[in-house]
Amino acid sequence: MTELHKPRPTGRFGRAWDSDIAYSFRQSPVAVVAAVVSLILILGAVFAPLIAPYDPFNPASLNLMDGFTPPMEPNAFTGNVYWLGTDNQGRDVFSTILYGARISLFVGFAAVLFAMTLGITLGLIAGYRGGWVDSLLMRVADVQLTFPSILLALLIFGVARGFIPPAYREAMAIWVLIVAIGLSEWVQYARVVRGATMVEKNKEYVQAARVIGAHPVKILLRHILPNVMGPVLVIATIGLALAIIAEATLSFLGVGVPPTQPSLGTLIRIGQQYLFSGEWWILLFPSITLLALALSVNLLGDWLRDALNPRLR
Amino acid sequence: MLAFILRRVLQSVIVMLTVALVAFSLFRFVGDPIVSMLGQEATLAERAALRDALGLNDPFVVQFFSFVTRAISGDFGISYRLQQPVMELILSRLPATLELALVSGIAAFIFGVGFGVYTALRRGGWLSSSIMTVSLIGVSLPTFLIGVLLIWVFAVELQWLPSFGRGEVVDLDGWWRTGFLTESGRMSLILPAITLGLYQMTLIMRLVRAEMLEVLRADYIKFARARGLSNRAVNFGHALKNTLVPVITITGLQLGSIIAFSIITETVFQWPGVGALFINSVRFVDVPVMAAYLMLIALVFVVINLIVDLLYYLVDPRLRLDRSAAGH
Amino acid sequence: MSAPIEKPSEKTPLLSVRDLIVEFPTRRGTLRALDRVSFDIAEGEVLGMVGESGAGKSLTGAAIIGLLEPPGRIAGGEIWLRGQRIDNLPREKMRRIRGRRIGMVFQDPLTSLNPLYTVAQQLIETIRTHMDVSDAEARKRAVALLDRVGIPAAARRIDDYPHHFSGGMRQRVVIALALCAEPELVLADEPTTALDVSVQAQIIDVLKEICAERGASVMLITHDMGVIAETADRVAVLYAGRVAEIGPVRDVIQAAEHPYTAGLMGSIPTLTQTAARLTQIPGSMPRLNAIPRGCAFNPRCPKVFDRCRTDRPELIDRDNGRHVSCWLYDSATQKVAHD
Amino acid sequence: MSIKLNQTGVRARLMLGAAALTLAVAGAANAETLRWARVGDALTLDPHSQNEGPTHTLNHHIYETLVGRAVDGSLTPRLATEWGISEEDDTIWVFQIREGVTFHDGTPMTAEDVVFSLDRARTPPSGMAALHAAVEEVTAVDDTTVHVRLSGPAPLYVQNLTNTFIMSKAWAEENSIEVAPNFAAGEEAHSVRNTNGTGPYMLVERDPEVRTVLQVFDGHWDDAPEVTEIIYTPISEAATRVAALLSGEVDVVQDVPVQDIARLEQTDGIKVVRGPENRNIFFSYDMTSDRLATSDAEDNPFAKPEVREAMALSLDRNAIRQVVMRGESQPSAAPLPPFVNGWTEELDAFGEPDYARAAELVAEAGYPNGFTVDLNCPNDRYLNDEAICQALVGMLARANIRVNLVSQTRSLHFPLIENWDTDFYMLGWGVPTFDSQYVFDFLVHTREGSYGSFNGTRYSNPELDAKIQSLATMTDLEARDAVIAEIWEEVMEERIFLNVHNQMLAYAMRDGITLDVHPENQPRMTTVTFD
Repeated sequence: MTELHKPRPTGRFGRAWDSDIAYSFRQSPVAVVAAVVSLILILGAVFAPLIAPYDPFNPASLNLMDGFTPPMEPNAFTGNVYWLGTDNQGRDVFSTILYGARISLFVGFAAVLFAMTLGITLGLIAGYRGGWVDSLLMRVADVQLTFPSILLALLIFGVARGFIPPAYREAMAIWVLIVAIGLSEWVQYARVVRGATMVEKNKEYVQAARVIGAHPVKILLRHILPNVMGPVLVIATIGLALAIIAEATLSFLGVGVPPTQPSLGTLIRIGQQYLFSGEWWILLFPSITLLALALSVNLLGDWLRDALNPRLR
Repeated sequence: MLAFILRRVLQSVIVMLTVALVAFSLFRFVGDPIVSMLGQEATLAERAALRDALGLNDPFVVQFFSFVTRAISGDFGISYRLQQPVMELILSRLPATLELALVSGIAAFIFGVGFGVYTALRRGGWLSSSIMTVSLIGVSLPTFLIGVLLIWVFAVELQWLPSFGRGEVVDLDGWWRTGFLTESGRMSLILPAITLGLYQMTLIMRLVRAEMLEVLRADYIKFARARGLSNRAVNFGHALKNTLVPVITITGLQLGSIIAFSIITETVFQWPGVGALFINSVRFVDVPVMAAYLMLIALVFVVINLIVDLLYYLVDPRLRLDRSAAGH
Repeated sequence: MSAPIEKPSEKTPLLSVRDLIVEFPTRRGTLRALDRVSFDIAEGEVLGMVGESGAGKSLTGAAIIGLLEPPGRIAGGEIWLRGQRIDNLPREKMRRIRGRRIGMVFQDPLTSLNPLYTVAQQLIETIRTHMDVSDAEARKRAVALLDRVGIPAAARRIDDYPHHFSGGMRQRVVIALALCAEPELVLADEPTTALDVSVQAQIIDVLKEICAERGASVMLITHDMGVIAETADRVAVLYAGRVAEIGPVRDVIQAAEHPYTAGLMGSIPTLTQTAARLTQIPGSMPRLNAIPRGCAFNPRCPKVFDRCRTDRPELIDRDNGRHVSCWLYDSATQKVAHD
Repeated sequence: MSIKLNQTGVRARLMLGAAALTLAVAGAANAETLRWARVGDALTLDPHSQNEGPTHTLNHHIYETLVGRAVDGSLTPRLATEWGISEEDDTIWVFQIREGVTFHDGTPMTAEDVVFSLDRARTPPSGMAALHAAVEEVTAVDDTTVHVRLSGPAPLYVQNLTNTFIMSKAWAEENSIEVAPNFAAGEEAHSVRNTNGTGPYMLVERDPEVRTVLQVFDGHWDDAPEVTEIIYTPISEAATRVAALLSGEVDVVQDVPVQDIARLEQTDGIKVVRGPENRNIFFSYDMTSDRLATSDAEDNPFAKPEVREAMALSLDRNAIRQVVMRGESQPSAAPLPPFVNGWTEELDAFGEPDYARAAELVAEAGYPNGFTVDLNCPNDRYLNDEAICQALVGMLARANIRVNLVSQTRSLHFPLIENWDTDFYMLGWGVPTFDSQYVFDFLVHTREGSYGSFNGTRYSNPELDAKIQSLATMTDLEARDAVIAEIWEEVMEERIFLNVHNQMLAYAMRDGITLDVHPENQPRMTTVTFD
């Protein structure tokens, strides 16, 4: 035909760069900005110990008299200057945000991973086995979907408090949080995976694999799972943002990570107390960070959803 | 049909019992009500006596059995904290929560469907992109912060709207106090309703958009266009109606979460509903109220599920066949 | 020497497509899915349109009825409906033509009907969109039409939902819907492909009869030569977005002129195997982004020669009412061959 | 109506609405409505069911006690005009009952009602029973004289009466509430939402945790208060509470967050009054067990005097006051407010922090690398409780004591102390009797019987216990004060408490209102005056 065809790039990176998904990404300024923001925040969180000027999680390094220092102004007592000011404990807000984002992201990623593992496993089982196993799992999923997630998280927290000895409660708090948030999110994955599994399992290649006696687990992992990773990835992205916000909400209700190692949500809960008293920076900067993080992850999820849906291209 | 209803009722009973069991076993871990109930001067013997009187020393099974048997007759005991019958307490707070949930739910649904349809039909337009992005703010900030910010802007700085409570309420027949009939009641609803509804609106909007995009590519939509039906008829008569089937299910199921999220909204706005009652009860370890609240949520779940099923049944003729076939 | 060109009919054709070009802009450049497609459909005529998947049959239909899916667009050419140019009409005017003057039948009756509306609702809505009749009148017409397309107890069943009907019955409903506003032209895009073999012939018969009754022309899109042979007056063969050959159906089947058509005819007796591959010719149809220079068919053509690889053949009007785009029939080529 | 309509929009309308209501109900020419908000509601309106601050605060407006407590902590006559220990028998307290007092239902109050009320208050399950544990018998000698006979001499018994309300015997009998409501009864007592007191206000509307409306009682014996109507609203969220005042939706706010005091003071039309509260905030620890459950130390570090001294040296009370409390606290070393009997300036004296010396002491105690321990802290009970704990964590870290902070809601926190499930905890303590004995009884005495229920330290000193017990019956107040001083000396020597500060109270209100801070955080709206 009369068209000019650009030469196909070579090399792994070149091919990745040239793929449809990468192209759609480059074409979407929103996605690019969102990705850059997320990346900066994630890198900042991961490398917080290297970037942060202070270690806000080390109580010995804190001087209470540094508390409530406004941004870029010297503290009235100590004369110390902090970029984004300090909070009520004299913690450098900038450093605390980095470390807090680390906690929030950890909780978010771990909760998503947990929900994903659980959801995919149950979805595969339900879809592949069918019958009463399927009915049971989906009924549980229905109940779970209606039972409000915060309430569920509160209850799980209550249970955990009963089972975990007091000495370990603080250390376990973050894991309890992860399980609580994860448990309230698994249903979506399970539904998507179950649906896809039911479609795929009747396809010829799966039937063929069955006939030659391939182990069901192998069939599920090798053949069916790759087919559902697209939608799962989309749910996971949005789920990450959701989990980060859920963690913040729970901290408002008084369940969550210890205040000596605050997450972004805990920082906002603390900063919220200073909305009227004039220490705006304690609330503003963590809120902006959380908003930027959740918003950009959500936008990425949006873009991914559209980009992975072949019918919308 | 009868078999279907019976099956649903049976399932509902099982769900309620499960919730009761789970909830009840949890209460042993939420704290010790005795400390809150007795003052600091109470002696250890007094504490033990009260614990005994409340049956807190009975075996778990005994406590649970007595709870369930009494709950069946609507008797959830008396609040440890407010010393009122729990049932009466919850019923007196329920109107506030239901009015709030209703208003925010309806607003969320109307705006969610409206924006969802718009953004689906104008995919790629700058306005729909903006709506999509801005709406995300609703799910990218914790609810409590949104509430506090709204109070700050609209109650403190602008002084347009009240910051707390329900305003003047009007008592209807003594069993339902409504805030709809007074101006202060309606004004008081605005901020909490926005706070509570924002998240749901975003959810519904995205759901509608996704479903609508899906439906717009369906063959019957193409066929409708090929028959020369007007855009209006195609988009709203055909596409929207089909979109709404799954949307109704999911938003219906979300109603439960509206009521749960009202815990936060009600706390922030001092809204006198069951959510605030619950969270105060948790702090005080007011076990009877907590138990009744969870049972209420379970009941709401069961009822909503039933309603959603019936709605589905009304909207989607295909189910009528399946269901009636299943019933024979 | 060729005989002087003789038009099959002196009348203006009902539909006239001239040099239609449909393009899809993509990130790697623009794909040309239809390339200068031209054909006519006469009043009351059934034109079969055949070709492999991706040859551009359905796109042609979509372009005519003005429902190309974005980003696809008409990049050139003209479409005339009874002397009125319709490819550049404003959206609203085009909408009034759809259903009223051009009806369309889709492939899959299971998905063509909105499951949430009764058959009556969908029929009446369509009739009343185009005709100024009362609800009752529209309903009367709808019942009559359903009866005509072979729905038993139409008056009662009209209030049923689509899912109450079998596949074959649903396709009858679809036909009724396509015809309910009495269009002059019906585009039937693979109307039987999704149906059970046992009912395919009935549906084709119904479609053909009812169109004949009303004097509507039909453009029957299919990859099934068997159906064409039984139904169509003339046939157009598409290959890679271009018309390879057009002619009266008997002539084309019995003596295909284009080498591609000749190969295609091998797939006629395939009532049982509708998705048959064109096995007679080695290779497969090129992708849209890799259409070779010259004749699109040249890499597979058993009779290929130099010119086929460099120049694209235009439709050559053969004197027998047939058109073929192949250098074999170019006067220059033939002259050379004679010399 | 004299409510200032200095705001526009909703606020004006809201206030008009409230004012109109007032007019309709009171019909008085000079009706003054006061809209009053605080963090939580009274748990019940029953006068004896709960011994709890907010409950008493509201009930003080509806019911009255025999003696009142003035803002300076002194006792004032209320339903009793005079009181004293009987000259014949030092185990008997004599009360002269005020004449001409009527209940809200119009019936006159008699000595019989007083006897009935005191009996009701001392009978379990009344929440006030502990305060009247020593009472053997209450009798009406004549229409205006009541005798309370105790098990022994009780020179300070009258101090226990400031929150014991007098109710109508006839009304109680009529409504079957002769005893204070029992939680286990399974039904609501009439007195939970209905009242019949002698107080300055009558109950008009009661919607627990939502709204309570009180109307001035015309038949009250005392001078009529300026406030004729009280609308009482609990607002649990601090930010919302402050917002409600800033937006003009309430007139008086209790429980003002310390960080908002400065801002409120600077706001036009709003003022803040403050004063000391009868409540101390301190840390305490298990100094007796062989090992700590949450520590990595092989023994019990808190058992070692060096460690306790090191902790005292690490606590920077002034920094906590300055930063955490925004200047709104009185740093102090002993767990008793200055207006409590037994307080001396020396007791409350403390030095500057010395982290180097503190770390040395920890090393000397046998922990060259320090040790770890959990600190249990409530996060919804005291002013900035969690933030104070956090600050302590930082300070102790400098002395090489690595503290893991466990902060949780009060219903989970306090059982830990009650059940000895904590090694190291925060506690706040008020002294409603205004006497040191109260502190000793609950916090210092070995835990046994009615003693030591909040002694989470496991500290047990029989010698000290004997002294503490002797206080209850000593009538020679001078000798008694000497014993108190001895006990304090020992307690401070042993460093049983790591005291932080006395809490300060702040009430914020719109300009034009005068209301003094009450040391027990029980403001009386009868004392409100308008400019």
